[in-house]
Amino acid sequence: MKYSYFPGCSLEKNAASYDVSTRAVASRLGMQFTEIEDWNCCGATEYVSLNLTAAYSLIARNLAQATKNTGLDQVVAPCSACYLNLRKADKVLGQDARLADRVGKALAAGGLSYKPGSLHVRHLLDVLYQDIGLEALTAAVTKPLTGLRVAPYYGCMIVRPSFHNGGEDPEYPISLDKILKALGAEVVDYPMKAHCCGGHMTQISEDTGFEMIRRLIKGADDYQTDVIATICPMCQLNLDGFQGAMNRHFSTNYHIPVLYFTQLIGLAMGMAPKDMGIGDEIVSAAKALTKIGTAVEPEPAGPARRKKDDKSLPMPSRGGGVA
Amino acid sequence: MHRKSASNPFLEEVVATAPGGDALRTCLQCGTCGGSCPSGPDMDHTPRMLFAMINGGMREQVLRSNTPWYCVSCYYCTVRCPKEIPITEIMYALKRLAVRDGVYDDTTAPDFSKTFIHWVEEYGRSFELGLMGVHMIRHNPFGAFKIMDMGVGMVTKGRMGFAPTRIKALDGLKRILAKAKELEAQA
Amino acid sequence: MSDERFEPKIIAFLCNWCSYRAADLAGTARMKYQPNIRSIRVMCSGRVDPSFVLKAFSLGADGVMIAGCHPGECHYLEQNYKAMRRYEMLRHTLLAMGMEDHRLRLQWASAAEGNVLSAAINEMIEQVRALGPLNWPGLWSENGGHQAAIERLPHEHAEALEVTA
Amino acid sequence: MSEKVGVYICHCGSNIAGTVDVVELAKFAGELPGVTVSREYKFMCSSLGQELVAEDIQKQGLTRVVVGACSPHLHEKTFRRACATAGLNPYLMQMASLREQVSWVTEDKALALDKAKAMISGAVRRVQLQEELEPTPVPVNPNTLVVGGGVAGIQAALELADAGYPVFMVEREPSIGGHMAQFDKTFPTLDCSACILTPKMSDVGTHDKITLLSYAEVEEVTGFVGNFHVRIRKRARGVDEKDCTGCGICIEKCPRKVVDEVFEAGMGYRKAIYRPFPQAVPKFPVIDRANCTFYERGTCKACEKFCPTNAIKFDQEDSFLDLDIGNIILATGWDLFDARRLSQFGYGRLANVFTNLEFERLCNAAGPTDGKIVLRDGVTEPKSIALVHCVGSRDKTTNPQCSAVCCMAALKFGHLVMEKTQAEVTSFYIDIRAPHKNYEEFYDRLQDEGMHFVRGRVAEVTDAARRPEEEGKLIVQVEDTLVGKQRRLPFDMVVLMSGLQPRADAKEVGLRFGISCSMDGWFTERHPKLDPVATMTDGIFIAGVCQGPKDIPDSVAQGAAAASRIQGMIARGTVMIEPVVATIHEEHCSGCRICNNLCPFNAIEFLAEKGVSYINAALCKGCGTCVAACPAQAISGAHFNNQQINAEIEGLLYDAVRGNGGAPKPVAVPA
Repeated sequence: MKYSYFPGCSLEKNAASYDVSTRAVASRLGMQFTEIEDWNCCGATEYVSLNLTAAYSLIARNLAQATKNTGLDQVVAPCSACYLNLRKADKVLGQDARLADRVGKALAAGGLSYKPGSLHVRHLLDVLYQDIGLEALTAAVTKPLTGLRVAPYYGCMIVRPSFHNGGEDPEYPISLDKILKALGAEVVDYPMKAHCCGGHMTQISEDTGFEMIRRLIKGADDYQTDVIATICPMCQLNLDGFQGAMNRHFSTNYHIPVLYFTQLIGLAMGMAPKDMGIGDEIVSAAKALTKIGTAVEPEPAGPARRKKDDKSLPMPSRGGGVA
Repeated sequence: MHRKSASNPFLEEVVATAPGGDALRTCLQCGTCGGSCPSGPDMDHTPRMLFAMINGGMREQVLRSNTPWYCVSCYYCTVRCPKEIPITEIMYALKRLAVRDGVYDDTTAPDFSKTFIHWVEEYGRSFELGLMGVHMIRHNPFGAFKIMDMGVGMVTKGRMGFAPTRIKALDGLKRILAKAKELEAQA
Repeated sequence: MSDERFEPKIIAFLCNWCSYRAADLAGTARMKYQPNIRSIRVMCSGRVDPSFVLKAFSLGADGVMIAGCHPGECHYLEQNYKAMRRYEMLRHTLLAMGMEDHRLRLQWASAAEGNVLSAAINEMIEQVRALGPLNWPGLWSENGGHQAAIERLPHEHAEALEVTA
Repeated sequence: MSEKVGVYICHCGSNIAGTVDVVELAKFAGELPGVTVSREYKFMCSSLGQELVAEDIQKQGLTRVVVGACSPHLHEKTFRRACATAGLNPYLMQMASLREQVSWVTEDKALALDKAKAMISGAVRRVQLQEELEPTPVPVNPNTLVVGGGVAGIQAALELADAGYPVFMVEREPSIGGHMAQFDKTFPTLDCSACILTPKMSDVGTHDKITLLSYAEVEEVTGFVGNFHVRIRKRARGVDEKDCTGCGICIEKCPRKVVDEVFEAGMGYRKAIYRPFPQAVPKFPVIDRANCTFYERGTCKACEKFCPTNAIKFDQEDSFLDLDIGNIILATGWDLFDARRLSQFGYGRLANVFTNLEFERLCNAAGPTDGKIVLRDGVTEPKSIALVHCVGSRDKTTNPQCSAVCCMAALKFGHLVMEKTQAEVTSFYIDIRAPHKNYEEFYDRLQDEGMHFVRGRVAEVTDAARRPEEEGKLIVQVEDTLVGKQRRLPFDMVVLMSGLQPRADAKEVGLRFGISCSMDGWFTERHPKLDPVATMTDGIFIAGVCQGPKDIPDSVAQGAAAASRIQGMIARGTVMIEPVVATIHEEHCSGCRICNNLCPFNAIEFLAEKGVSYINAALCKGCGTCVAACPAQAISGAHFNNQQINAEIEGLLYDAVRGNGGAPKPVAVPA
């Protein structure tokens, strides 16, 4: 499977471990990534706050660049913000003729052009979940994460607004849960899995930013989480980088390492921790990772039989969707 | 099919500025947005209240509100809104109007956006260290101590560059953005 | 609307049970659509005799729409399938005779689909407006003359017979 | 042929006149060939408007009438009657839908007038070629089929039966009673739902005029008003209704317990052989084959062993019943919105989030907890309960409509909670809708009784605590819109007021009976204001929530209304059938038999001896497909013949430029 690859600024430096682990895992799973030539920043959520046309032109330049990878109409972005920006631009330019016209003229000024709809922008999680699939992933696992309690953390921008290709529930996504299960991890039914890390809030208002981080870390801690698995560099930066500052702000003492899901996939495939960029995290995952391999007693198969004196009312059937 | 409001040009301005903003006309003031917002408690008006104010034509108060600047783009309001109002987009639109007309009290957030974009426009890529450095010094010099360990960690672990990467076709990008701004100004 | 713009005249055959009621619904719901459509009520799309369509074109209609119930929802069980077959035959014949595509349209619309019908009407009007007035004799010669057309007919009909439901 | 045509343009108040220049239009019509009278009038459908037509027919000797007004589906009957009263054959009248197809859908007034002119000219051309027709009277079979045994269907059935007419009631479930049988109390009077419903149910069961077919479904409907033929599938109960005494021993002895997803809304258990509830009508149990040990493993047969009358029949098969029916009432009810679709409320994930239907069963003295309001653990009494309004209502992402009953049901719940427990109860609402008799008073009463109200649609229900006081609770996060602040309130129990939505199979059912659903899936009535129980298909009526969300009193009223409409038809004894049928002119028929296989109703037969085809008018439904197909044009479709339709085409294109690329040529007016 061949894809155009859009790393995004974060993966150059701050989230380099996400980049290396992504590339390693991808090649192991037989995916070919061709990096988009001379790509630029997607503008995050900042540019669109200042100038609509400029913001969309900035993004559209990347789409235009991507079309230079002839034959590749699938674009993969590991960063949720980049993914949403690219995906949204492609959609909005297809709908808003007036904006599309302005953006088209702007691109022309740089000798570029892009026809909305000609590319299919997807997030790495979605590609691994749908194109590779759980079977292939399970098959690739050599060193299952048995005993490691992992909280899947999706954040906002791949499940909302509902552009997600997998048609995931914007409130209660499950693809990452399933992937982590496939890796043999003990998946925490994490109620905060799709809540917000606060984005740039730490820079705008510490009270707000740190509170939003606290909710997520506490939520994970309440469920005895060993590791939080993220799919976005911004989320990782907030939960990992600011965890210490948050602890000081609320005089708490949480210590929950935050890894990229690709790092965990790599480990489960038997790749060396350092090749996965393990150790780059500020809150060290070393201690948690020692758990991998330690066996735990298997969960009882099927629901327990109903006792005579049991008065409890049956739970509603979970229906489709939820795992 | 809706009639443009003659009595409330501000409503029309907002609707025109936000892609899909027309849905704003159907707001039923249920508060799903205000209830969903993770930074809601720190906003001086909930989004719902802001929409009521837009409906009341209170341009100045709305643009000066910190509400849009506290939006973290989590899109919870957008997916939950029973009237399918693209609330996040409307927040972006309000920010653009406030910046364009220089009407905002809370200077931290707009400044952050500007600083961020400064690097992007000059190099084509963003630059955490520069961004956080400049921003911290401007707005929260003491805050730097709070996150010292992080900063150090980030640097020692090589997670933070000391100079942003410059893209090859930078002048091309600059031409694109210049043209874009020119067109935006006319729009 | 500017006076300069070409205002096509389109005849629509609406079946009594689905598409005419869709038009009623579009009205009750005040869904605006362009007024270039002029409708004729028939009991079923199966009633539409190809000669009606030819008559309309010959009298200066720029387009003709045949609207009926969705396949499988016909008030008369299956008569809209017959309409569909006639439409395919007729369409291919007209194409063969040099008429542009989009001037003849088959549209399914259930009684609940006022929105679908009005959208389809607007779309067709735009398409036909883009084509301009029907100039059949002109097209006849432009598009390769009748000899070529007649030679095309057999396989066009063969195609037409492979109806997709 | 020289006809005297009268044209009448209706203003419909401002509905038409507001967009179309009716005076100009009438003037235009007056100049059309054949038109002798042309008038515009404020309301043509008013008695004065109708008299206007009648008068002109008599005084001016009109031979044809054109009415430019609303859709013929609305008032064709009205104006045909007007003509008939004046002695003009009703089929010599033609309508042009100026309202639905012009004024309501067109913005540009000039273009609207153009379109209106074309439509009038089309009608004028057409009407001159229309022929006198006589509707054929057909007898109305006095049998009525009522589909659905909820309160609306029950009311309709009893009204008809008490009037002395035979009724067949078909119910999909093993017992009639519908949703109302699941409820504990009814708002605003708080009288016990079962106490007022079960007497009516047993009346249905024992009434000598009512044949009750429960655990059955309508498979096929053919025929037409007054003369439907209906095929009903009686699903195999596994119990012989002749022998069963309804003693219930089989149920007692059945070893297999299953979660009851239907009557107990998934809150309670029933046996594999069961009766939904004790007062079920009919009393006969059914075997749920999917969960019966015998059907799984071929052993057990406990029920059979203990049945005193050997009524258990494992080998029983579905049976079919063919009925002749005059009229049909659909009272198929509603489905509850699946709260799982809005996962922010945690239903199915958080144990103590309940739906309103589950809560009804909790409150119900005959329910799984004997009426005790407890948490999912079955023992703990909640100290605080949140009622979340508008779950799957007033929400474009799910159901846009207001479900009409939830606000009042929530108030009822509030009362029951305070009556049965010590719990505090809070309602989270967008607007409290209490529009009927004594409803607002009930709201006032609940405020007085101490129920709490927070104005705001709940954003999410979560178990993720932020502060110590939230630990172990369900937290309702909401904007208190009257304060303008976000609040998080901890509760022990959350009840989601799930909305009403159309039956999942409403579309297929509608199709089977030849009626349509609106865009949101409710059955479409003939007129939203003036004919809410009839449908576009004669002889098919609708009652209850299947037509749109409504409460019990409204459903009962609609059931009764549908019944009285039918009583009228039965009393009259005959209905007039449209004479719109096809006929073959033998002298032109070449006997090619192309038409023979075209007719899905087998109305066309080939007369071998004459070598021509023949159409049986009684079977012909008048679709006209054969007319269009006849290569010899030997078939003509009454009221839609080629000449009439061609004339209409000419009329509609009176102002068209011929597509010859040459100069405009006026269309020749038929002499």
